[in-house]
Amino acid sequence: MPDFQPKIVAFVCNWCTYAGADLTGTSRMKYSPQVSIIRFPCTGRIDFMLLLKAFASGADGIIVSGCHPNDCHYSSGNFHARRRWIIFRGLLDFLGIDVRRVQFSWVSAAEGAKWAQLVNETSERIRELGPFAGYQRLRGLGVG
Amino acid sequence: MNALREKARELLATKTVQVVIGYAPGSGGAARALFVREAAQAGELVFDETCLQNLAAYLMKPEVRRLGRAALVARPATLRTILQLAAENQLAESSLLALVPGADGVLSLSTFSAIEAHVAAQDNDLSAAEKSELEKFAAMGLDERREFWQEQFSRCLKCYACRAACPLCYCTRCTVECNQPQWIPVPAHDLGNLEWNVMRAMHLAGRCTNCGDCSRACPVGIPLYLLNQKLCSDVLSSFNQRSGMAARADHSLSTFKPDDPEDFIR
Amino acid sequence: MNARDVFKPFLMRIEQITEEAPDVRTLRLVFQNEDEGRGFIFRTGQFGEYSVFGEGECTFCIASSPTRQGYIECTFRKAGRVTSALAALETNETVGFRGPYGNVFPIDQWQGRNLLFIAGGIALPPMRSVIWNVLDLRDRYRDVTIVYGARTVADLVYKRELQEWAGRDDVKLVTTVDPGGETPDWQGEIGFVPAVLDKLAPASHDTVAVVCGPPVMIKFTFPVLARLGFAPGDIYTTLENRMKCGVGKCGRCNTGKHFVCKDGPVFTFAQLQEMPQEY
Amino acid sequence: MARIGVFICHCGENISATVDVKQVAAAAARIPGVAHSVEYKYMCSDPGQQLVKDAIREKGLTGVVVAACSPRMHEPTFRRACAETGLNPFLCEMANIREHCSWVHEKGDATTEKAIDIVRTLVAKVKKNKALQPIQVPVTKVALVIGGGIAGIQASLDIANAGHRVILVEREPSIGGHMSQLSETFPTLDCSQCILTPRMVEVAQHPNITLYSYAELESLDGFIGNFKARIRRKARSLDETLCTGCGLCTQKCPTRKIPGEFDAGLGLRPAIYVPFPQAVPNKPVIDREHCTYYRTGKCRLCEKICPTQAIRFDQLDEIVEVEVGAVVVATGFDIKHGDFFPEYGYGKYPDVIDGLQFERLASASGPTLGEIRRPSDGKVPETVVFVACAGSRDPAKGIEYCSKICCMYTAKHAMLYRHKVHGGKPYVFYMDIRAGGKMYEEFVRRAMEEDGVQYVRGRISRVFERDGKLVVKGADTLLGARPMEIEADLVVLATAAVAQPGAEELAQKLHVSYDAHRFFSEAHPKLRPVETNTAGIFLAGACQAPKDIPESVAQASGAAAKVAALFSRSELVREPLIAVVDRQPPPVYSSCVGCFLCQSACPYQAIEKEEIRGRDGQLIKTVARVNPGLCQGCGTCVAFCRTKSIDIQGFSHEQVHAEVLALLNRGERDA
Amino acid sequence: METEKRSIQREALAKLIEQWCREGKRVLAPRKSGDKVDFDRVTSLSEVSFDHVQTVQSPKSAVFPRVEELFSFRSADGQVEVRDRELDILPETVVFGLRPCDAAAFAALEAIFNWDAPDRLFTARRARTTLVAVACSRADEYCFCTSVGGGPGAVAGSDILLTDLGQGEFLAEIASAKGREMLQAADSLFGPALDADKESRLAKPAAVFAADAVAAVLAGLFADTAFWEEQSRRCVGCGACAYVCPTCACFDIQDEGGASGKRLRCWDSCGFGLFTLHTSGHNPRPLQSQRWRQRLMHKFSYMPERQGVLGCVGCGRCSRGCPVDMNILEHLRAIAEARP
Repeated sequence: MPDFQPKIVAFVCNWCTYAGADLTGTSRMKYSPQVSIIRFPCTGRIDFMLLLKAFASGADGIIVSGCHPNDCHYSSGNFHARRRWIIFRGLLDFLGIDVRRVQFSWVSAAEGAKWAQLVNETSERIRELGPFAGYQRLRGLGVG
Repeated sequence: MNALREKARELLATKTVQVVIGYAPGSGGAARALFVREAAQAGELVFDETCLQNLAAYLMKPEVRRLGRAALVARPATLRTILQLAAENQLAESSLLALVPGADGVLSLSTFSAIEAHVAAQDNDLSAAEKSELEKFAAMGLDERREFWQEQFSRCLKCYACRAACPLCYCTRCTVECNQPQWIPVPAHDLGNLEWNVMRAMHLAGRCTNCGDCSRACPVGIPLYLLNQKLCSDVLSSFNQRSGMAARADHSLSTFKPDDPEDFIR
Repeated sequence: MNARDVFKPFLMRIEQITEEAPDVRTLRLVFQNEDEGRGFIFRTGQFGEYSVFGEGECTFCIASSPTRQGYIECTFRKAGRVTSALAALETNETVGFRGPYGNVFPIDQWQGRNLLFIAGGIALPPMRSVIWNVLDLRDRYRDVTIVYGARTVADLVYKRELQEWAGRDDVKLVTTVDPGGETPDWQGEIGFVPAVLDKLAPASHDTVAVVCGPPVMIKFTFPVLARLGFAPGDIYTTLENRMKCGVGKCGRCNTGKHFVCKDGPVFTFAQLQEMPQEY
Repeated sequence: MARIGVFICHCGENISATVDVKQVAAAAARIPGVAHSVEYKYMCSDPGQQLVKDAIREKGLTGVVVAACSPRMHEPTFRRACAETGLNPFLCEMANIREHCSWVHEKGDATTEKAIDIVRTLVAKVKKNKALQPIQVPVTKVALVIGGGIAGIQASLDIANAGHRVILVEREPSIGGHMSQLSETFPTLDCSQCILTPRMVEVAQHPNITLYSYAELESLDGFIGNFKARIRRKARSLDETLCTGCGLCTQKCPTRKIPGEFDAGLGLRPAIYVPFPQAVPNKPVIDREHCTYYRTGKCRLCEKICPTQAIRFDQLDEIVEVEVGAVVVATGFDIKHGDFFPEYGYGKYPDVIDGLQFERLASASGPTLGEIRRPSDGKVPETVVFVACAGSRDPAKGIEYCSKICCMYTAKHAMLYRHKVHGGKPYVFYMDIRAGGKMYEEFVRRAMEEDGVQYVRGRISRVFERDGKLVVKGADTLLGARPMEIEADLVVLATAAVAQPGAEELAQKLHVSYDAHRFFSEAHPKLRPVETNTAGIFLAGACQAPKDIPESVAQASGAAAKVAALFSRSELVREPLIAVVDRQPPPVYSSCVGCFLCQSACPYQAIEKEEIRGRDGQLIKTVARVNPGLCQGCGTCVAFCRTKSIDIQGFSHEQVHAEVLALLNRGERDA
Repeated sequence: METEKRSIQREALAKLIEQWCREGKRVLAPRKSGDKVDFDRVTSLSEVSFDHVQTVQSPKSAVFPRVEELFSFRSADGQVEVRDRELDILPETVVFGLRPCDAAAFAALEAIFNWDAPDRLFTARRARTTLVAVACSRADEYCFCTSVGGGPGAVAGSDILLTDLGQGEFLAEIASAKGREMLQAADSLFGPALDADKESRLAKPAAVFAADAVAAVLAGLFADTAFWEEQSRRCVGCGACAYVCPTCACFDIQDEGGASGKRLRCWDSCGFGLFTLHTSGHNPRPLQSQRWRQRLMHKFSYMPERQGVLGCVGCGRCSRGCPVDMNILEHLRAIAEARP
């Protein structure tokens, strides 16, 4: 599907990945414009419900990114997030929801290049997977 | 069974407890919960393989709490539920004792530490059959799993019987009842049903003691136990933790280890 | 003929927004379709379902008097999803309205009698409709007394109208705030409504009392009125049970066999004494 | 009634070169709730800010979105501009269309579309923003310093000299800590007590310092600026106000053969004692465990002899409550003792000793008055084997880390031995020499080259006794792992530096976190090394990790500087971006069910239990409450709350939910 | 209308279903899936289960779906356009194989939805729905239709009632104009009336209580808190009973899809704790015992008095579906026996 431009939402923490993405900008590295960022104080703040909401609202892919282990501005928010995602991923997979559509990563404030690469690779993968039609169909109501 | 009745009589006669929550024969050959408040009524108590309900759910009901101290006839999962509820600050040690019917009489566990010791000695693993069912699921293709659950969830009525039967769903305001923002659609349509069931499973991860009451409660027969067993199994394999093993906080999802697995994180 | 769906709201334009108190505001609504407006008749005491499209419906009484034609008003406190959305709307935006529903204050029967209105907090709106209704027909009634209390001075709603009533010599207005809720320049009473009422001791002879307020206020006001000699049949109130449909179907508002949405919301104390305590 | 203003910045050409800003402005104007939408060359310039301010005033804006650079750059700028007009600064958000858009994408429709998406997202957010007030926390300008070793002393003096009151709590009868036990210090070999005791006296005499020796922290509640500490002053069995420190009692005490803690068990002390002659305070304490009177009910000799009648046998522990604004934890370290090294015969052979014991042997004030004599028979050892890394860097022993100070003090010990025993043969078994530090490498080299200390690279496997000698078996790994056997008279183990035995308990009292080895955790390993995760509690010295004296002192001064900075204002002003727990009027009170999963998730121990009681005092429910002094606003608790009862200001459920929907619902009207 | 008696063979029945499908009708019938039987869309007789006692869910969703769009709306620049549901596209539906009790339940739904202001969507769906019931040859311990005025072979409510006479033969009783229309459209598939003993083919559930006796007792039982607490102690407050009930019709109204979305009606239950919760936090029915009382009172006291129809048809689904065995029959018997 060459014309397909996926919608990807990135949930990122303010201190590492948001700053890392800022660095991508200041370094003028280019990446795919299909990804937009929503800023959170910490990955620990990111409720799994928001990921569901993103898919339900038509996201084809999701990036969740924060500070590397031990680098969390709040010391352990990312560790809590990591546990949450371990369980959440397992559950989605069990339900037959393709977890390749959710990319988790640690991108530090210094990793501007990693951010660009992550976005490009994720966009490419989502583009290959195509629109998340299976999930988006759920939005239509089963009104008999 | 006689030992159980005898014990119930004694506990009520000595006013050690004000109510014994146990099982009585119910409709359709199944057992049902019985609240024995008079020693004379203790003869109605039974305990056999039909007695499946996790009676700990009643410990969270204000109407039952008002009756006073309770003796609860407990199955293995019930004991773990009691500990999990205690770890979540929901139960006072003085509010209950657990009665565990066994081959040689009835064990009366009146402290959390006694329950902990008992639970530590019992088999808390998923059964071989449960494990192999999970393995069967893991072996299925992604689409096959999706179709399976889509069909299951399409039947969900959002009657919340799973939630009502679950002793750990004691929240007085469930996420599904939060509407600012509206996290989960109220109507029982496909999206609402999926989000409801994912949310419930996530909220039980690391807390569910695999009593199976959600599945038994579901009027349309959705195998909710599969979700919970999957998460129990993941919590164990990823964090080496089990819910309901101790009456103090040891929550697998609000704690962490620096070296938790992260092979999926780039 | 394809009858109008009972669930289909009239489209209303917000003509005016009045800030009444913190988080409390009044919307003046006019029918977008003039024909619908012309055919619309309501009487005091009735309520409606107001909706913000995309957020849902909520139930309020019609706070304006039927004597003031061409618009209806509602007053609400921003609390839940719908009221928050309602509070976010601007003039000229659209809200939905279904109604009028429910029974009415029998003001025709009250002709020639004294009227005592007792209200607390955000429960003044249903009372405001009936107060303006009788004031607009002032010569049909004898003494009109209004006792109104709120938690704090800021929480008093309809401040401009309170001033107007206070300035009229054919209305006796007593306002009060809860202890601690007064401001340094507060001229009114300080105390809870039942206590103030007790002190005021209005004559019960040939007087109709209308009481609107939170359940706890109502609970303590009835005994005071009884002591003052009011007959249960002469005490009116409105019940505010939760509703969804407003037309006797959704199953929410029942108190016993009574549909608050159909048989109410206006009940006399005499009726309430016969009804189960489910409100 | 949202009236949002959107201000789109060209940033010169930084944004407008790739984003069609006019189109963005036009699209923003169409978003429901947007009352004003303009673009401008440099929004952050004075005229740009004026544009924002004027629009707020003229259009009565209720919220502002500045679409420009990263909020990390100019959010404070624009929030300040809003505040100047009277608009609450937290009703201003920035849409990052530069770093996250114009700079990273090529010019084109997709880039402009994305800029519009970002603006729409932030407009949706700002509509749900609430006016927030900064949190003001009063600060009690008194510091509590726990631990009276060199780190605690330094921190106390620095804070006191900055003009603030200090309460110094020391567990032992005297301050001084491990440093007071040392003989000389590396790399200068100056006398430890000579440099320490003046500082100790300064503490005792400083008008701003209240010293509670022989005291321990009982509990600590509260939060930054507002802690309440309860301190247990253990019964000295003595009225300190009467005692003159004349020392008569300690001389006359009949119970004299108690191994002294100060001499690391090598010397003896009486039951009523002052740990060492230069102790501060110089007041004795009765060791009730050994005192004849306490054991038998008879004696009371000290009482009889005391010229000021200061002895108080019936004295009880006393609890002192103090209010402090900051806490410096300087509880130091311990070393591994006892049966931790059975293979080295430690504890079995009296002549296998640890480094601290050697310090006492080498100290002029020690049990041997500074002569190196071995404990068993008082003989001057002819051969001494020093074993570095005894326990440290040994995963098998459960101590993976390097104790950091041993290389240096072992070199010092070997040198001191050579200086005192001229014909003595010192051997040092080591794994690596870690001598990073000013003059450190030179110091070790001096030991090897000038003092003839024999360094052998290798681990020793065993120490056993043979014919009155300690046979040290090891291998020299530099010489092809050649097995070695040395017959020694004294073996000195540089045992691992470990956390104090009570560290865990103390950490729990303080609500600070600690690592796997029970050393206290700093807030950030690089950038916040003296802070803990609990605001207002700072770390100094070896309680955080093994450290030498200069490092401990430096960290102590660092902690003191942090405290002084905190005390520089009488009120602490913090951004209100913190979590709050739902509260409602009765009968609901709060939607919180009190499961307290949030409590175990909070990195800052900011979540407290609040008991809600009815008018009759009956407990209605126990619910969570966020302590605004402790919360740092990470929001981890928010994501855990099943009832959505905790929310975080600035990143609330409604805000982020609205952002997600707005971002994805391109072209649709958001509700 | 006089009931007309005809017969139909199993093969003809199969053809009849096929014919309905060809006519574009939606045919809902009991279908077995796992160990449960429930209504589902079918296209052939072979999919239909006959040997079950009762389905898990009732057929009420044919006229009262668990989620239904009331209307849709579009918003732009503060202006809203409301679009009615198009009634013409609602499907013509045949509910086949429902039990006589289920057929009787439609009268109760009718009473709830149309006792006062007519409900447009319900009415439209009901008009497009034909009920072809199958009489019960078996009953179980949960069935009590005979206590509430029904019976395993009762015709009332059905458009056509079939009774299995064995050997692939069914008695067909045509009981309404709709039924007659259906017959006329496929007259050749029906045979003449048979001289068969219908009664002998029917289950014989015993009448356990008299509904009017229950109503009489309930009238004085409201305030007996202890009685209701005792009855409801086991109840966990879910909505299973209401959702499987053929007459329960409490609903909620919800908007979805943002400002250009839909207003939906969806099932709700008086058993839920938050059902009656006021915004202020006040709850008229805070206790499960009060909610249980409401459920029974509504069906057996308020509905007969206000709408002139009993709110229960004795299908027993709530008892079968209850996770904690709140057997309604037992409780009704206890009520009937509570007072003279």
